[in-house]
Amino acid sequence: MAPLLEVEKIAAAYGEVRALWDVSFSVQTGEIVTLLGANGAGKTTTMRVISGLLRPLGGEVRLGGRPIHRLPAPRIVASGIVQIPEGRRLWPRMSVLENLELGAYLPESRARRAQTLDWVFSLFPRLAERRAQLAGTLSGGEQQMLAIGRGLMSRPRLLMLDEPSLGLAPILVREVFEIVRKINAEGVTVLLVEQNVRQALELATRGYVLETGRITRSGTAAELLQDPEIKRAYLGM
Amino acid sequence: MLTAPNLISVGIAALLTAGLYAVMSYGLAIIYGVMKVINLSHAGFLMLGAFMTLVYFQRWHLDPLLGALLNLPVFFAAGWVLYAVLVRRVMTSLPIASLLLLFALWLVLQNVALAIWGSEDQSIITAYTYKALPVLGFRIPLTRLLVFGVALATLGVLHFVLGHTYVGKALRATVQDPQAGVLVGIDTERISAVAFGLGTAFAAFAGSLLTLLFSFTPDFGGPFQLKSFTIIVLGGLENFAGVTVGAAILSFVESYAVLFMKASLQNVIAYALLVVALIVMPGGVAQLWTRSRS
Amino acid sequence: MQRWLLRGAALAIPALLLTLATAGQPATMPEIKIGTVLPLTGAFGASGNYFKQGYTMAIDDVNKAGGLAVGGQKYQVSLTVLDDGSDGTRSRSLVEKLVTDQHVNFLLGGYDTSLVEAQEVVPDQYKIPYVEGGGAASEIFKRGYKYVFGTLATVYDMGKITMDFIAYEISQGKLPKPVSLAVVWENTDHGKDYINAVLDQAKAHPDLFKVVLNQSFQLNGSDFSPLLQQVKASNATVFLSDAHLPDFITMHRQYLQAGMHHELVSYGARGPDQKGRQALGPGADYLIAALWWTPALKDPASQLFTDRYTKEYHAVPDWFQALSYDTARVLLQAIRNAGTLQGPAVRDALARGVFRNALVPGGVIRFGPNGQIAGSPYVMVQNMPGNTVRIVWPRKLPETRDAILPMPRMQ
Amino acid sequence: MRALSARLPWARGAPWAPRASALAALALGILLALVPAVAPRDITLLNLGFFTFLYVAQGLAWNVLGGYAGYVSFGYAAFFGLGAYTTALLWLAGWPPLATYPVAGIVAAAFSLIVGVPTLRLVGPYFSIATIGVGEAMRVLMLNLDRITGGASGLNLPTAVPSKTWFYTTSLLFAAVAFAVAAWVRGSRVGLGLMALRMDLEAAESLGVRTALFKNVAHSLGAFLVGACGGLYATFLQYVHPDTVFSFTESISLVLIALIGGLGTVWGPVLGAVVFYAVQDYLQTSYPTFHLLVYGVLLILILLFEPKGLAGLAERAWRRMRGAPARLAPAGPSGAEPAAPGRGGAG
Amino acid sequence: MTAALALEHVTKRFGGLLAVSDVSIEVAPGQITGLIGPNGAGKTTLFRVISGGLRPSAGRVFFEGREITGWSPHAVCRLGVCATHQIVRPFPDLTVLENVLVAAAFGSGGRLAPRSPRAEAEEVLEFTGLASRGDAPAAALTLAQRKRLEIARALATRPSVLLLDEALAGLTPTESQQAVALIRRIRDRGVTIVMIEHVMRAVMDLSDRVLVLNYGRLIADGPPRAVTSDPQVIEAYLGRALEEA
Repeated sequence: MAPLLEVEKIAAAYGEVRALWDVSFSVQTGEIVTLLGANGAGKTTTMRVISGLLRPLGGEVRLGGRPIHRLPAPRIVASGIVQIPEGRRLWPRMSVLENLELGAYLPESRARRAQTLDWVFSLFPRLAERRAQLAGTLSGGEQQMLAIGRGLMSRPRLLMLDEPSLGLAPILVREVFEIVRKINAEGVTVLLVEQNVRQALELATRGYVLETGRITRSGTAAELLQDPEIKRAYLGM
Repeated sequence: MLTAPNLISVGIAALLTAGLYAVMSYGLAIIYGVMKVINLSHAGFLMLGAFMTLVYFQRWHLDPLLGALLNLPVFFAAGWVLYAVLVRRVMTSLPIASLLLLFALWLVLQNVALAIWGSEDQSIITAYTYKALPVLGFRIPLTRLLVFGVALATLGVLHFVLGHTYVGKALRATVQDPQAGVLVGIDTERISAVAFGLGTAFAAFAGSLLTLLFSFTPDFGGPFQLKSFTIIVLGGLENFAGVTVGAAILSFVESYAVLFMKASLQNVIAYALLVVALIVMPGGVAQLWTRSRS
Repeated sequence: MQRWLLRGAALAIPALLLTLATAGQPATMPEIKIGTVLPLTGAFGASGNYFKQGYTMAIDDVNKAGGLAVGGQKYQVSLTVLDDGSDGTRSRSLVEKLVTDQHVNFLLGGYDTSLVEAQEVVPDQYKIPYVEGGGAASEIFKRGYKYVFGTLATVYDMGKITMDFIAYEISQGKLPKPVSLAVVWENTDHGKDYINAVLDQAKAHPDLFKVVLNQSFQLNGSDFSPLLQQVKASNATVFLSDAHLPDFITMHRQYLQAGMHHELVSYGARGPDQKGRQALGPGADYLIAALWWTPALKDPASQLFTDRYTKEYHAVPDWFQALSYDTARVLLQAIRNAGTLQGPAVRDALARGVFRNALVPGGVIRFGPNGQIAGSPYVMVQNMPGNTVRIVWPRKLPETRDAILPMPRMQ
Repeated sequence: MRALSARLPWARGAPWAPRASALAALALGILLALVPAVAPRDITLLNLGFFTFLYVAQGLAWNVLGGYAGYVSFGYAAFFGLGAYTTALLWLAGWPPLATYPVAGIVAAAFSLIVGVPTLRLVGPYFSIATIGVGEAMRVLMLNLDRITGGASGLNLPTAVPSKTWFYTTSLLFAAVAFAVAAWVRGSRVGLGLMALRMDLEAAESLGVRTALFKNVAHSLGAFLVGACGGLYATFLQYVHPDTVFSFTESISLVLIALIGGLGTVWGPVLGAVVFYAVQDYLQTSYPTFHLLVYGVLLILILLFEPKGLAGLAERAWRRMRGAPARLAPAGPSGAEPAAPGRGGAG
Repeated sequence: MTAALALEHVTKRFGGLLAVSDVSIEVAPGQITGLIGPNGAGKTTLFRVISGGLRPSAGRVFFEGREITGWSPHAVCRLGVCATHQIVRPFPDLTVLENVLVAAAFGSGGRLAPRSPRAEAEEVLEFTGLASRGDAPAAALTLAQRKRLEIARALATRPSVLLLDEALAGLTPTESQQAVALIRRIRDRGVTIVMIEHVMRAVMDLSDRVLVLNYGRLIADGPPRAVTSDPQVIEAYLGRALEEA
């Protein structure tokens, strides 16, 4: 079976500044795959290429075998990929419910909105309680949940999470990861970018290490967890 | 002269004016919110809206209120087209470029109108132009009341559209964070077109309502545009609900201030409020009670 | 270094274009060039266009009659009209341009006091006679210019005549004695002249007049309701307002909408204007106005002009067209009288001349030593239902009738 | 202020370029100064020169803050008006006009500080909106200060005025001074600071640029020059009226001049003013009713097709002629390429 | 000896968020201090509090014994504390030389007495290896060159204290090594350096002392080896395993 997502030799740049050289990896249906790497290694850039926010200079991105790297961002969402951006980027002056509803903006997902909403509320009961509250007034953890919930509203096949643990207290990080696991169990494939290496690898099935715009290592989570190079890269030991 | 009934009737007049002010500023606020550009052609569309109302009125004896409604789709389309062929092209360059482009557009609109209708004062008289309703012992001009009512109704509709339709929500979302919009599949380019269309439509709509109260020429619109700036700045620029508050503040301050100063200084109030509001409360009046957000 | 050359070329090209564009076409028959700068656009655009009509009619008259005979030679008369967009700076520099670039022999004035004031420095510098019918503030004629002549009686006189009329009506028992007046005026020279006249008269006759409100407002205001609230609160019997056309329309509409009523309402020279009547409909009925001219004047010259104008433009003329027509005719007559195209000679002809057969009430135009029209040829009229007017003052004119006072309330 | 005036050897690549620019300006200036000698009676030409130079001077003055620092003001009419009225009042009090111009400049500059200190803290478009408010408020205020400004009557000034040649020459001198100031600022430390803060205010600040000070210096420098121009204008017109000298049209003219010519360049406002005034003059005479329409369309075309103005166009043409590829437009949000004539050839 | 830089109980709050919480540090002159911590730990906020971009909610900041709390950035810079930015922000339309010239002309606060700003700028370009690109517009530089330019600009202000915010992020290993060498040479000139860095190897190689920030708090302070073996640090970095939590 073809992998759900195949990234093949993509290269990208911001203006004249090259950010990705030659990145290839794949994600199988049902997996949680994590992209590891230091700041500036190109993790977010890779995500932006996949979600169509940044046009690659070369290479291909395929979803279920279909090339998507030339599609505009909204079409990529429609095809089943959603990115939960770093820093959540909610609409602070809109209610929780409105944020969620807009997650199902595309006509395809609009039709199933009520059902999806029930599902999201079952995953995040706290959001259900606060549905009328403005997103800007939620706590950090709640905001992260809302961001994930908003992403789920489009019923994605692939959920891309960019640093979901950023700025959250450890207990909340745990909670968020717990939910990611649950979402995955319900059939959503997950691509996770994390700084929190150990937790990411606890959660993921496989991982890739990105260094200065190139994939330098890959393996199962267990392999990477044992890899001394990972420790070296992160702690300089 | 500061008798109680006098103060009250000034208050009523101010309230009625506030409705008009709000309607005439909404278009500016929507365009600013989504595109972050001050629409200097706003006055042009106010004026053109008024002239189109005149055309409907003369050709088909269409009441200005109906003319206002007809203007909505007509100018929505016009705004959309203008966005697509003109405005879109400068949105990516300097902010000043879009500002000046819209200024140039105003110049063009003004002079096209001049070529078509000449510079004479035009006005529309309807059966109810001079009618008035007694309310609690105060005489309220029917046109003002109508304009106020229509303004309220439109604001209601607008709030409904912004709050309860997908396009409206997408529009608000784009105002707050366009990038996040892209991530859920909102086509920001299209939303910008919608915003420019809506902004234009509302300007023209307000222009139609103005014909019930004022005579107009191709030069008409300038002072209203400056007042609209003041209103949306007072309202907080990105806060649609703030527009109504801004309109009320300007209208009340203007109306009552004239009791204490030369009437010929009336416009200074709007200009001074504009500058002071920008400097002292860049977040608009709303920031006074939503300080908490950092 | 070449690119500095290039830049030089860039500088030169527009200048070159300009030269090419302004190279005049040679005339086949001797020509008298008359130039005028009018506000065809901008705040005074409408009135500016009326002035253009009046000037054009007068000049067409002589051209159709085979040209203007000056010193035994027939001349074709041409009129160059430039638009200043109601802007003073542009107005002034364009007038100078007419003289220095278009080489006009004579100048006709612009419209509105402020623009005339900007223009009037030019004529003396070049000794080009300048006749205007668009600025009536006395300030224009206080600067001692020798080549500037005005056919409009002062606004001060307008205020004074209005007060005379009110005094007469008091004497007839149609208005209470003393009568209380609410006066608002636009913050321009025009308005200042008006309020000064009203205040002077009120001071001279404290037994007749009591000014209970005196407020100025800004030209081209958009909303007069706060001002009108004050007028209402002043409980005056008579409401006087000196306003330009757009402000008059806006203000009186708001006045009527507010359900206000006074025994006598006058907007200075506004009221019988066709645009005003169209804009206000029955709302303009019974307004009193002081005018330099009205189509209701029954003298033959006025009647003839009204007919001709109506035929040509399919509209009833207002004082704008009549006064500009008169203004141009006075200038043409002075040229004829002088028998030469020399500026100083024509100036003297203007200063000395008595121009009969004019449209202004009384039919005679003569200039005082300061260049402004002598005497105060005004009529007071009252709008009547059915878009007609009635002359109500001065009493000596044969067509004068009694005014309907107090004004009936609008239905 | 000594530190500020420390001149920097600042051009690169082609060290002759600024010198060539200065030489060209000098040659042009001398050439233009000879015009009255050649055609002393051509009043049209002298007037055209007077107004064009007046606009050149003001465009250059506006460009110091608007172009170099990127703070687009729609309120310079306030400075122009204050300058005009200062000269008017002093002239009426018996001063010779020439002596009043520095005072006119100082009054305008002082006012620019009062307005600038609070408003220059606003960013980009907000500053622009605020200046519209300030400009219009000044106009209406002045209309109501009858005692000082003559209110809506304006002020009639002495009728004895200098000759057309005098006006032409003085105006040319003003333009020359403005050019020298603009070119000096651009090549000096001040200009460097202004351009840095335009491109990135925070970065400039963190590298030690006193941004608030520099913005105000640029603002008052521009105000001083525009105020002096207002004074000269009042002398020429012999009549000042608030609606005329404080008009929004005056404010917008300066923006248009800089924009047409090329924001932030030294030669841009020169070209811009020539085209602005000459084209306007031509259109006004040829199409009295349509000149503004034509003007609006022209403006839209410039904005759509040559956002860098005539200076950009000239530069492009020059490159094309030399066969060099046009430099990639910088992508950053600051956009406007400040390429001065002095550095274009080397790029 | 006075500390080059001293923070006393510095706290910075954004609305409800505590970005920096009661941090007290003294930095000795001439040292390289590494400031590490997970994303969002408050490192950059701390830098901005020092360099004047942000006024602390509480606490005081000293430079060579002089209080500089709440000074504006330009004043702090001219006094001798200069910060580079995590996201490089060269002036895009200026050339590389001009970029550095801005810093030399404005930021030096008179510390380059005998030299002209231009000479200083050229010297700095030479020192940072950018001399050959002096005439290139800054917009045309590669990321590595931009990072270098960012450092060059800061250096041209002749700082006593240099705050480097992720100067190595995004560089290839070779570029990274070059940058490390450059930073070392800067230290050798006597400049006190505080650097935020994620590239651990570089931090370990360069730093005389490492500070670790987590959730706005200082959780470790000491020589590199000691810090990296601190279990609290390992937990902050690699995260506690889920089941242990």
